[in-house]
Amino acid sequence: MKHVTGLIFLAAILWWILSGYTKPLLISLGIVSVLFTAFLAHRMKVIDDESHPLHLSLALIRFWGYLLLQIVISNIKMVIIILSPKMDIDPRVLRVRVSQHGVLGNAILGNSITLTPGTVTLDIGNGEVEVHAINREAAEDIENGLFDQRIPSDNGVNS
Amino acid sequence: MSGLGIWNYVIFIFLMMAGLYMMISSSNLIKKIIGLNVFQTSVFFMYISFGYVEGGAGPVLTEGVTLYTNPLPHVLILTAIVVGVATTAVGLALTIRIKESFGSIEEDDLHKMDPSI
Amino acid sequence: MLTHLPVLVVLAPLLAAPVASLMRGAFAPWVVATLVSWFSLVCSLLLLAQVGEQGVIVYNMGGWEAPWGIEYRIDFANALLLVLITGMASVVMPYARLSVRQEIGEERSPMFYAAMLLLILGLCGMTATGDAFNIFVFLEISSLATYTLLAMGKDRRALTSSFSYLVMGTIGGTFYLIGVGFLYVMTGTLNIVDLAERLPALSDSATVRTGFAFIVTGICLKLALFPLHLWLPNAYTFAPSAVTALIGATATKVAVYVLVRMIFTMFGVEFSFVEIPLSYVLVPLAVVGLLSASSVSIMQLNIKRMLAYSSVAQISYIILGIGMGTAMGLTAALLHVFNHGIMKAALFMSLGAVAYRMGGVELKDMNGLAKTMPLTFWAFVIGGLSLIGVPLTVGFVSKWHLILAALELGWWPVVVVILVGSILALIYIGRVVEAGFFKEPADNTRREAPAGLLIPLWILVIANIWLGIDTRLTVDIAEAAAAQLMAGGVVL
Amino acid sequence: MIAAAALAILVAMSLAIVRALLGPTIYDRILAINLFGTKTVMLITLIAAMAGRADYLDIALVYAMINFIGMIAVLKFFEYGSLGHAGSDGQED
Amino acid sequence: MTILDILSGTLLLAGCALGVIGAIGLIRFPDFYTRMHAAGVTDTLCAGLFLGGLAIQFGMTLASAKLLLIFLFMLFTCPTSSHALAKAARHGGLKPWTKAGSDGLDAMGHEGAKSR
Amino acid sequence: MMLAHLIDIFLLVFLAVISVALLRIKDLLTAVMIFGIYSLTSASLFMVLAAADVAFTEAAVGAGISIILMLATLAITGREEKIVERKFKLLPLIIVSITGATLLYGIRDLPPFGVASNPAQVHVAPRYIEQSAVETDIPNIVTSVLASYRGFDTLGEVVVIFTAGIGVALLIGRRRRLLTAKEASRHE
Amino acid sequence: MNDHLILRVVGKFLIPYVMLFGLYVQFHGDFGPGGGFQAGAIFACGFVIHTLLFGSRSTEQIVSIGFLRVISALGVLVYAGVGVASLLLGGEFLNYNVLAADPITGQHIGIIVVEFGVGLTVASTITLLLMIFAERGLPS
Repeated sequence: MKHVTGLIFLAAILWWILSGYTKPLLISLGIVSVLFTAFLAHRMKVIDDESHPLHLSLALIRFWGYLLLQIVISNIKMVIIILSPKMDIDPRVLRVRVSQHGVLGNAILGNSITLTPGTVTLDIGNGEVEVHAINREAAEDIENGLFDQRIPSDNGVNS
Repeated sequence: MSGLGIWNYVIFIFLMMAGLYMMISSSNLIKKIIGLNVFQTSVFFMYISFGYVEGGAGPVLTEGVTLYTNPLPHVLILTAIVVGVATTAVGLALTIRIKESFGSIEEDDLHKMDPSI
Repeated sequence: MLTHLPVLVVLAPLLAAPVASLMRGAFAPWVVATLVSWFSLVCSLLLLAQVGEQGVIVYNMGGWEAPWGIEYRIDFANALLLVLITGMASVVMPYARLSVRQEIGEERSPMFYAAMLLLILGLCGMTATGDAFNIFVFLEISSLATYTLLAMGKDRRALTSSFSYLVMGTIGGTFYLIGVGFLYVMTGTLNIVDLAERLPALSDSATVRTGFAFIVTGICLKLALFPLHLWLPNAYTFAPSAVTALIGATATKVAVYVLVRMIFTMFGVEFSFVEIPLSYVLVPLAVVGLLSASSVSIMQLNIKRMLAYSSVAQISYIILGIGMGTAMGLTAALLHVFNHGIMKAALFMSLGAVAYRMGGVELKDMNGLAKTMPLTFWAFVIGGLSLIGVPLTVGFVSKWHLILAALELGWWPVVVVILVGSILALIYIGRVVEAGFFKEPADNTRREAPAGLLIPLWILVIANIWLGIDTRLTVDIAEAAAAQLMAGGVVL
Repeated sequence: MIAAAALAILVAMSLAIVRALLGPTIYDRILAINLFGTKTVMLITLIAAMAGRADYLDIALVYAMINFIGMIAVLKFFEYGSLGHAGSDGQED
Repeated sequence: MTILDILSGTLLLAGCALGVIGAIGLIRFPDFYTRMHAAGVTDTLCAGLFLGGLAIQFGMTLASAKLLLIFLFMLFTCPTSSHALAKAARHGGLKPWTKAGSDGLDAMGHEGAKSR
Repeated sequence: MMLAHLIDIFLLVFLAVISVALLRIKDLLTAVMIFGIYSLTSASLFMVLAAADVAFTEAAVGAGISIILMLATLAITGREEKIVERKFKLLPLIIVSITGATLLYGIRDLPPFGVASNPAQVHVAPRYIEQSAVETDIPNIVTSVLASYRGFDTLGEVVVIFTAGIGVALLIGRRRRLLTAKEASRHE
Repeated sequence: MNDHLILRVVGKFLIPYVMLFGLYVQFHGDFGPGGGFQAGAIFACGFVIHTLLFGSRSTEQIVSIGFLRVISALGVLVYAGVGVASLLLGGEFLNYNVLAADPITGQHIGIIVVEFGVGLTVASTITLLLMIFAERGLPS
């Protein structure tokens, strides 16, 4: 029920952002729509800890800030690589053991690795992540557990 | 713009012809359907260009705007797009059936199997 | 309620199709489909009477008057066509029950009948509407239903033929759309009558001429005029019997009607036949098509295919009449539209009855049919005679008018061609009749088709003879319709 | 400013098309198409800004969505050869 | 030219520059995986900067909220689809390009699973 | 306004290049993907031409749904177009050339592009623009024309979609529902 | 190996919002671009994602093919029903003016209901199409 409430809350915000009308008809249609969506989503069983990690909200927001910084830094690195006349690339594939973060944590980890240029997640699961790195430096970042420690852990909730 | 306008139409015609050519010369049925879509889409461009008014706003009434583009072609093309998708769906369903019963979706192959096709 | 007749014709199948598609079993949807086609037939007959009393009927959809909204505009020509469509539907639907049960199966029946209703809906809509774009919408409804129905045949070649029709049909529809677009950009309207008022002033414009060319070509693809007919024979041959009967009798005819509407009402006789010498295109194509399709027809072993080619030939007669560009020619064309519909439906239905018993319609299946299935066979013979144009059948009436129209113009060679066409028809029908009378059947037991197939079939056969003898009804209406059409849309 | 931005987006789109046509592998093409899609989203937002119409942004949102769905569909196609396959992780884990 | 205009222009241009550079990378890089780094990934920041710049132009209205929404959506979907594609390529057996005569990679380009 | 022209030119060139590419590509999956670009580009073009509703529809219905259906079809039929020794087909080329020439002839007399006094802009459409606020009180003129003035067209359109659903269900719909016990229990 | 983990999480998160977006487009077609067709397609995209993530069998547990067919027929009937209602109230077919005492209110009611019918048919038919296509491709 917690998740459904969370969904309804987020959905109401979404509706408000999208619509922005205050006519009574549209407001009531909005309420109906949000409830209907929540009903369908409940029926589809797509709202759970995986998709609506309410218990991690705060940790997630903190993590996003950190992630944003990393994205900017590595984008700059990427730009330098692309624009340098002699492309300094030495791509490699590596498998790295990561701590257990649960399904959601793994998903966030995977996407974070992908989001920072220089590394792309090829596969993730079973406590291992397979990463394609564009050069040694990027590879070392991952090997040193760039995100690993900061992922909001989801342990005990899933898998 | 008038010179540019003509070039617009010329390119639409080029697209139309590319689509039509794909439709009638491709041997592969899916390519034919893609050609069909290209052909129809270019006709849609033509219609929308017909209703275009330089500097006109999109046809949603707004305060202080007097010049709008012509809404009628938009309405017609909305209909036509849906028709195009419906045709595509039926065509693809036929393609699947043809693949299942003949084992090929190449018109040349089908023709070899049965000259009357 | 009588003022709403124009929309009721279309509305009945429109409401019935979704309902029928949801039913279970084969019987309930069949009942719905049959009743609805009868209801539509009644509506169209009433409409025809109404047109006779009060002239052209105009119905504004949504209450918006003509150039802004969509109007339905019924005159003699559409009323006649509506009667043809709904009449054929009313006869084919009862007939369909047995053949569909055999060829389609119970499980898919509800959707099959829904598709039939959608086909009828599309054809009626195309006929009744007075809006050039609305024609396109309904054209596509009927086309989509046709593609599906044609593919329901048991032979796997039904699929490929349906696909090639889909490609050709879409090209035709899109060409029509291009043409309408060109007219729209020059006039700003989509209403046929409104267009008719505005086009004469623009007759010099290259754009309008191109629009004309695209509209005519697009429709000719749909009606299978000679070099554009390649999709038709296979499509008819492999489709289920009931579908062939309905489509063979109505679909191409409605396309002919649209062509007539475009040429005569929208562009006007002046533009179509004087400014653009349409006769020089249509008449040679019709002549070549007539002779070649009839000749090809003679060589066919599959009777359904033979009739399909004969359809191409018969369409050529109609185009010949239209190509003359005179009231007489147009009368003959409209008559033949109606009459050919009746006789082709009878022929395809009798073939369907043969297929029901014999499992095939090859020439060898016809051997000794006079003994084994006499009623079916005689129905075929009468339909065949009508196709040839023997007096006392409907085929004679329309051919006679066609010849008169040709004579009026002094086109002697065309008369000869028409006669040659009849002789060719005699040959290909004769082959079947010969097989039926003189060849020994593989199995001599008598196994007449069931009454469910025979009764609708014989209703049509009787109509063939009745309307062949009592020509007043059809000829009068066709003449009135031709007069209205020749006057163009402006005068209405 | 806006013009420069539009030009930059269009150039990026052109380069994406070049890559989509050159290939060499199907993955390269899809990658290029994905890039093209995101650039289209940006182009649409730009057009919306030019027209000063907030409601046009809905269209950009639809684009982004279609792009994403297309990608999942392609992945599904590659991995299972069928779009309706439940995959090795269905509802249950 | 207010300070907001300058800010928005800077963001826009930075975003666009990033987009173009990403596209150049798409052309220049030698194989699929490296291209993926260039393109699939610069995309997010590029879109972020760009949308941010536009949002400033729209001002504090619902339109800006919508732009934020688009950005969030892309933030979720872009890396996901990049990853999906990379994974598909990986499973499809596409071999990563390596620096010529590179250091002992196996057939699949593995460096061998290292534990950290 | 020059900016719109710039975007317009670019998009048109994209479309032309893509259509040529589509003709030449052998791999069907690539063709479908490239067609996806074509659809999305065309939707952008609609945006440039101020037809937001059409762009919306083309993006959602045209691009999205067609592509997914095509992919689903490819999953069944296989993705390679068979490489046959291409016999040069003259007839299609002739047909296409004639059609193209006719169209080129036809655009000679077209009214100038984008001018507000063109016949199409002064006859029927002004009523929609001027009166729809009074007659229907709906700000989006496209919606009011679509649903009210030309509501019958739209009814036809809905029927078209319905027909497509019926057609596809008839052609490739499953005959009998076969859910194994495992799958039925799976969703518990 | 736990396949497509990232995809699954993101997809599951997005589905409800995609559907809500579809509903938003449905009801705001009067004010900006959008309307029944677009809304139907977008709403159907929610099911499309579900099918892609969890397979068509699993989507069928949520909306069965039979149910979708009912809805798609219902949409047509809703649209035509508005027309019939206006017939019965003494107007022409689809003349919404007669639906309420005041023509403008009548137009509003008519347009909203009609668009709703469009949305029903389009959403259900597109989902139906996808499910039929996807199911056909399943290995038997």
